[in-house]
Amino acid sequence: MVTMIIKRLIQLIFLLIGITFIVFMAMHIAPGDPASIIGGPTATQSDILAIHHRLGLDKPIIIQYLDYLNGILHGDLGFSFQTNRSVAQEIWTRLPNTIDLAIASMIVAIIIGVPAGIISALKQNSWLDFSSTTLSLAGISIPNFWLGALLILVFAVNLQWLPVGGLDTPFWTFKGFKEILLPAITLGTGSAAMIARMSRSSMLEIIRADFVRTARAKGVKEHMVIWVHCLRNALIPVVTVIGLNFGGLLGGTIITEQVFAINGVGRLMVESIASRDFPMVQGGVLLIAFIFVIVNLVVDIVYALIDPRISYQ
Amino acid sequence: MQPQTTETSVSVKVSKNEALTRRLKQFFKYKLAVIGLIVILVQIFLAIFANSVTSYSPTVQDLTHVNLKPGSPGHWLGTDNYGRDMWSRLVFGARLSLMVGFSSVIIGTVIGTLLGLLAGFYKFLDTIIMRISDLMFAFPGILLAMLIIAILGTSLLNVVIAISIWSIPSCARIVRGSVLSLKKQEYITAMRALGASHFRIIFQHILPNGTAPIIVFATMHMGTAILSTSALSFLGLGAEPSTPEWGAMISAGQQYMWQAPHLVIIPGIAIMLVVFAFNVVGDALRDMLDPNMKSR
Amino acid sequence: SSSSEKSSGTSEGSASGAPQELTYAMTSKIVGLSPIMTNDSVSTAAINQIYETLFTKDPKTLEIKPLLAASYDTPDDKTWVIHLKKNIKFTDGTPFDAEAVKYTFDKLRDPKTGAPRASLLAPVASVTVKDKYTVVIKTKEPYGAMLAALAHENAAIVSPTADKKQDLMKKPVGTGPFMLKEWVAGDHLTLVRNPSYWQGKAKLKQVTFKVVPDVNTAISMLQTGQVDFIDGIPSSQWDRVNRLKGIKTMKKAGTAVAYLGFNVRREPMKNLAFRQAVAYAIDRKAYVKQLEGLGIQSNSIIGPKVFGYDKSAEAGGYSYNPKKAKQMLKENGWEGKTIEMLVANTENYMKMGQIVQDQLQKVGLKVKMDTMEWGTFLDVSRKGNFDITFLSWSNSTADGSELLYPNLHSDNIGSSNVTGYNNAKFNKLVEESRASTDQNYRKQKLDEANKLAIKDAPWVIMDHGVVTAAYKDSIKGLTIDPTGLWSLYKVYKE
Amino acid sequence: MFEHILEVKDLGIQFKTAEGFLSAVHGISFNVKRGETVCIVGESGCGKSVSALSLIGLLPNNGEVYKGAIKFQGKDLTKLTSDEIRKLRGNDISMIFQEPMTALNPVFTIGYQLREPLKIHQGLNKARANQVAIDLLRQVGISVPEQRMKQYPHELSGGMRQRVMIAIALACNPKILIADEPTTALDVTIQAQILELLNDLKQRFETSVVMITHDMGVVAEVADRVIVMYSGEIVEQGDVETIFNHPEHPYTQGLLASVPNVDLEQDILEAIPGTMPNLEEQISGCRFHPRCPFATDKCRETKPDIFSIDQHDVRCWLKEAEADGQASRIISN
Amino acid sequence: MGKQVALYQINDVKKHYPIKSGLLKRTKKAVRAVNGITLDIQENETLGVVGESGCGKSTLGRIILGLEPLTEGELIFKGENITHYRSSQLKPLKRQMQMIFQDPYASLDPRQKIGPAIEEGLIIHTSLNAQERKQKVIELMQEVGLQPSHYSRYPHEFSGGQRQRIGIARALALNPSFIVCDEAVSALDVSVQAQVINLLKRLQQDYRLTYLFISHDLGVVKHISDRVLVMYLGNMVELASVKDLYSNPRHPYTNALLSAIPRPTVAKERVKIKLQGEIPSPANPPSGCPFHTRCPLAQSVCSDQKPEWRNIGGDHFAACHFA
Ligand SMILES: Nc1ncnc2c1ncn2[C@@H]1O[C@H](COP(=O)(O)OP(=O)(O)OP(=O)(O)O)[C@@H](O)[C@H]1O
Ligand SMILES: Nc1ncnc2c1ncn2[C@@H]1O[C@H](COP(=O)(O)OP(=O)(O)OP(=O)(O)O)[C@@H](O)[C@H]1O
Ligand SMILES: [Mg+2]
Ligand SMILES: [Mg+2]
Repeated sequence: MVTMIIKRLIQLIFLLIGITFIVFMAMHIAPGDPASIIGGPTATQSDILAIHHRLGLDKPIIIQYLDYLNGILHGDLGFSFQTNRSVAQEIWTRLPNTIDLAIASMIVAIIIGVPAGIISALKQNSWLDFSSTTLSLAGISIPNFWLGALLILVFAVNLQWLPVGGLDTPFWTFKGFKEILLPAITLGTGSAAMIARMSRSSMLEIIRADFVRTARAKGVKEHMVIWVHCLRNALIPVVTVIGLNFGGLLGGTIITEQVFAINGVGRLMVESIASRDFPMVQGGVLLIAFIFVIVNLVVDIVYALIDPRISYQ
Repeated sequence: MQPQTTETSVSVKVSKNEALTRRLKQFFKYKLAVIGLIVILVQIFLAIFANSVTSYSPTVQDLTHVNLKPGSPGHWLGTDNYGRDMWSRLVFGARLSLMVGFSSVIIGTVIGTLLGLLAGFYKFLDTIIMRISDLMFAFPGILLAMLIIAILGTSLLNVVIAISIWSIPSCARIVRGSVLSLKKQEYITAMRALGASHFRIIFQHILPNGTAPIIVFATMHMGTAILSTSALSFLGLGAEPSTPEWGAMISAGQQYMWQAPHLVIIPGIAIMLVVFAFNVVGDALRDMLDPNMKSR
Repeated sequence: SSSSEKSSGTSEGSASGAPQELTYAMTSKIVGLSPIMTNDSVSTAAINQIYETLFTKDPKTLEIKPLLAASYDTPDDKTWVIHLKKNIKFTDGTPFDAEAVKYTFDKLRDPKTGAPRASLLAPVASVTVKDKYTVVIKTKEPYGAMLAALAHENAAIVSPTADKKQDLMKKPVGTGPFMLKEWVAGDHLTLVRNPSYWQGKAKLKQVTFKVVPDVNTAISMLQTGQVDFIDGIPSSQWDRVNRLKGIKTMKKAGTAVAYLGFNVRREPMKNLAFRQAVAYAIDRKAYVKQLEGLGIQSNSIIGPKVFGYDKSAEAGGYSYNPKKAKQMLKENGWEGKTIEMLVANTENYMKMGQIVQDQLQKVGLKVKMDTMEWGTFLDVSRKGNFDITFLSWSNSTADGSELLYPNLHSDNIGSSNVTGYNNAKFNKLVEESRASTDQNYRKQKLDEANKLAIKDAPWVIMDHGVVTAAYKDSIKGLTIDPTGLWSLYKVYKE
Repeated sequence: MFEHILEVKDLGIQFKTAEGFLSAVHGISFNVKRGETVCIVGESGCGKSVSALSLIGLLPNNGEVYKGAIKFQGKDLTKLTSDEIRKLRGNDISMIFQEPMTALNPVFTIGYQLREPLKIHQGLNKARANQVAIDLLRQVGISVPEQRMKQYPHELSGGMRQRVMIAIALACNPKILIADEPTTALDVTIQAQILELLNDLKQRFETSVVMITHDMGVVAEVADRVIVMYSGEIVEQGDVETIFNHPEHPYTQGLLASVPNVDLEQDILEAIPGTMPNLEEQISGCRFHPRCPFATDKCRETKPDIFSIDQHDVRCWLKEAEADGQASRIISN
Repeated sequence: MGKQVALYQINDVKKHYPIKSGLLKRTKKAVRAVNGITLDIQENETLGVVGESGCGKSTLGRIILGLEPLTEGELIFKGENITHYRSSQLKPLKRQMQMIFQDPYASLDPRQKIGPAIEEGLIIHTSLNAQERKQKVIELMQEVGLQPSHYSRYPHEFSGGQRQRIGIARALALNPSFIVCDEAVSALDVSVQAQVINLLKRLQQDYRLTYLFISHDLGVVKHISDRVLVMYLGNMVELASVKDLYSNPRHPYTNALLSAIPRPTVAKERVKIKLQGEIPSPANPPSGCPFHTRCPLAQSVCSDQKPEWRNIGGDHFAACHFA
């Protein structure tokens, strides 16, 4: 497993270099010029040329890329075209919010999804199954902005239990918990639905397994049979989905961040794409890729913890 | 010898018919699935006969009758913020949205499944395919879509391509996971003992046994795909904004969420119905494909 | 001024001492706080509280009056001698003087700076310090809009000492009523009042600018009290905001103009008849009605709140007449022709696009609508790859020549003049309006140019903008000028 | 207390299938005494495993007991609540399942799975349960049990897994042990060891054993009594000597004749011609008649009663005469 | 048997599986599943293979069929060295060699009906048309005692014994010349077992088939085999003609095995040789003779020196210092 981890980390380096190249080229090839955005509609041709020069965009693209790569190898992600701040710093201030949000919504998704899936598997084709299925499907078909707005209307505006938006405290504090609850539910429902469906399907397979019968034959209490003997086995495919969704959540926080006025990386990325802030986009993608790969690595390690049969050559 | 053969082949045929009716019976046991199937058929019907079931064009505006609530005379589902008939837009929208959903699910699932099968089966392809999929995954979806559309241009077709590409890595990963465990099964060894080609093993034996997660993925993805068009229209990357398409309708209706909530709710419900229908049919399908479940 | 603060502190209703703090929600992040390096409205809103310009517009009359300047003379039409107020200090303690003005303007003009609004001072030939409190600006040719340019926020004066030492984008130093306390990039910006402001301390102790990208959320926050003040309310939300309890709204005519522009370099947009037909085909009244009153219907390019407007211009345009439009199209064989409409994908442009598309189709044209994201749109529109498009111009100087010159003068084809309109007579009128410093003469020339362009129809005016704001009814003293700017200096909470 | 620790009366089991209800066991009755070993033999698919599962209340979801009673120490198991029967399982009644490979939970250690019944039924703490568990492993012939406790099922060979299953079943010294082909995956030397262990238990704790097996050698070795099943019915039961030395039912006779004998030279094994009928097949008369060399018209038309000869019940018309002469006829339903 | 040409030669074949242990799953040792087997299988003979569970019988079978890459050794089929053949090269050979798998349920695709499952080999290797194939399949099913109506049922709808017969039919479909029968009849009750064994014997006579017959059931092995190989812990311990072996076992392990066979007759007290101790782990085999830890006759030489594999007369081979 150590070799597996080392191997994956080495692959990660190549992956990241590949990503810098693709993002760099794509951003430069895609239409839209950072200078004309910075200049705005009023900018004259000479204004734009001056901005180009200031940003170093007048150099040949290969030189620009090599400069960028060189910077990265020295741990320097460059400076934002827009704000002139260091890219690393800009991302760093927003990253905790996004990670908090992703983790909190993953927790929500798991808390809702796993039990819902299991219950609907246990009561297959009963009304409980029907309603859990229907609810999870509703969960995946409700657009995030709509759900978010609805939650705001009910819990923040009418009941005034929770704040409308903003996130500036870590989510494990009470204030932070209150702040993150609605966004986490908004973002988590989609994954909860996916997790519920996966749990249901894998649970359906597991409860027919022979070892479940063995557990019953030992006189194990029914709830222990389900929550101990079945769950751990059923969790294996669910963990994959959780890993996939977590990656998706990192990139998918945008709308939630927008609706709940959370200053996160997702929003930063969209803003940066819109303003063609190349260094910011490159840095952000690099970071998201990095986290994503690490999350997947963790998922693979968790696999091995859940399922002793899994080994990595 | 001769008469015996014909006899047996007849009996086999009969049992085939029996199997068919038995299958239909099982299918109808899944009441939800029946409802789902009806929903899909109705939507397809509406999509095909959109012209005959509507009395307004889905694109012609009437600025004197905007944001009419559902139940208004002449417009039973109301009108949107340009006075276009919601019912017409919904029905014509079914064409595009179902098309977008279907095609991106099919493209994404077929390619994803293929890559997943290869990655799971051939060790030497595994690292390559999985790292490439990591790479695609690591890109935020919207950026990926923006890049694709920036390179290919704005059109509904490109939206389909973007959404499909977006879904390939997840599908590949899910399929690969099940292939990894399936390929160790004894019956796969048995197939090798028979001298079956890799192609045969992969497509005749591994694939059919790995369908359950693929079905779950594909049916769930149907909804995600249609909703993604909404996210893309939000960025101006979808069809023309006047085109009736559910995702675009939702994103356009967002601004009127408070004033005229039906602009979001109606297409939202339509998407939900589709997702629901495909999922319950998928569930039934999954159960039907599982020989162990047949007797249940 | 300190007495007024006391009185507001003890005034009825706030005996508990309503904290003199205010939170403003904005839809996008502040990019930076250097007036030289930024050019977006959100950053400008904050910069406006921190820095000051030599001249300023009266929020009501839009008349230009001195602010940091004490007075000015124009010994000849290429020379501006500006006398500065004395005893004003930047918040870093350095004095405001002629050196600072020279430094600021030179930095803004320097191509090495790459300032987005360098063109503001493009006509300037040199800036010299005459004495500690007098600067002399020489222009290349007569520049009538000089005062308007100097009243522009991007020409605000920065502290040279601070600029040499630090990045003003992050750590601003100006002479304004507020100064930076804390800034969490992308999330919020907190300003506190400048204790030694030369006009006396502001009443608000602290002001927070919070990023709330979603308007729905911002309104909900206004409702729950997390936010005190929002502006630029979209028409789709206007109704909702007005129905909220404890919230006041404000609406007034602004200087912005939204238009449909023809690419006059292409067939058939080259033809006046075609442009007229399109103008006839568009029911702008219906469009403005869609805006819930947040727009003013007009045929004039120069809007009512902009210098150079004359009521008589309204008569010159082409008002809604679909029959005539149809007929003209038929006569010229343009019926059934497909035209490419380029639309940026923001709410208001999409609305214009969809309505115009439908209306043009009703008179017999086919319209292919290309929507694109703003960054791409800017590139594509500048390259002239369209038949018709929509744009708007928020005229922050409120001066007609600052509208006509960048947008319709042939000098700017390839950059801000996206339609490619090139009319020698029009060019001359605009140049004359810019060259003179005689305001009456300028007004007359602008009116002539305006009427000429209206007739020639490179643009079809969709509407003239309205500025809006919504705030808690405990907020007093807030005014917004037609360019959309506001100052929090006199604002207080009850 | 009771002479018979287990009494099965007219037990019928059916499955709900797509085609409707399918009866797999049509009414079987037998008793098990304290300390007795009963072996069930019969053609594959005749309902042995299903009957065994019903004894412990673990039929597959679609299966149910539709008639009859299973009395354990006088209590009818079919009438107990699920919690009451749970308390018996693994404690008083335990079972070794037919497929040892899949019967252990792959994600828990052997130790965990062994300690579980001890904790549940005897309330032992972890350390104590551990000791008992190690002891059990040693008893079923697993070396270095301390180390095995920490291993996962996939790390053990098939034979070892089967022995772990046996150890789990024996953990709480059950009153009755149901063993469904417990030694099929084992070689004869280990098999002998296990059989000896069962024998030992029987001696020490008076454990009753119901064992299902195909191996007539094993039957001969361990059984006190033998039950022969055919197509969902008991066709013959009696003590082991009688069954082996004087089989009365033609099916039992055929079965014994098919056993390859190590001690004899045979060229061709004698097999019963034909195959067992499907469950859904309606057969009039005796279910064995299509394959029976002695079938009469009566056999084809009427279901045979059970006749008792010596120590020995047989369901066959051919024995009617003998039985009439000798002993009672048990009227079957 | 004498001087026949060997159909299949196996030269010093070894198969080691690496095992990973500990939290970090590092490769520490290897399971020596098969540890040096040299064997000639003659045409038309039945070679029985017996031994304890886990001694490498199935692994040997898989190696012979090329289903498992070997660690060491040589495989020669009909004079052709096939050790390093790629799967495409092996394909024509697979038609001649078949295997009946130990676990019939696991070796059937749960989603394939049994008719098509049996047919599969015919599709791969023959050019018969659908009609002919189906006819052949139905003949085969009848031969092994399945009914034609079973054609379109799924494997789970059969009992253990029926599944095993499906596996047998599948292996026979291609008329192979060599079949590895891995516990081919163990799940069958004795009467069906008898039917199947009779079938296998008849086919052998009719088509000159060769069997490698792996089983735990020494009675069956005795009945069907010509020669018997006894394995212990991946090693060969004894090989002789069936008569010789059963009447005159020379290796102590063989002796213990034979004495432990349960006899299907009641009330005959026999002396069983009880083996002491546990089977050693194949990952950690004992030094010297692998059996010495449990051998009742073990001496010090046994733990020091690995006994040689030698002919102790009349084609009777054994690996014991004292045989
Ligand atoms: N879940 C089920 N649904 C339907 N039929 C079933 C089910 N389980 C078993 N059966 C049927 O019940 C009959 C008895 O099965 P059982 O498993 O008891 O056989 P068995 O005597 O144990 O056979 P073997 O010796 O092969 O294990 C078989 O014909 C089988 O097909
Ligand atoms: N894929 C594998 N990975 C690791 N070890 C294995 C693998 N397959 C088999 N083994 C080990 O190799 C040894 C021999 O296994 P094999 O299946 O050949 O035994 P066998 O003689 O057929 O036993 P049985 O009679 O129980 O079927 C065993 O110790 C087994 O645990
Ligand atoms: Mg059974
Ligand atoms: Mg084996």
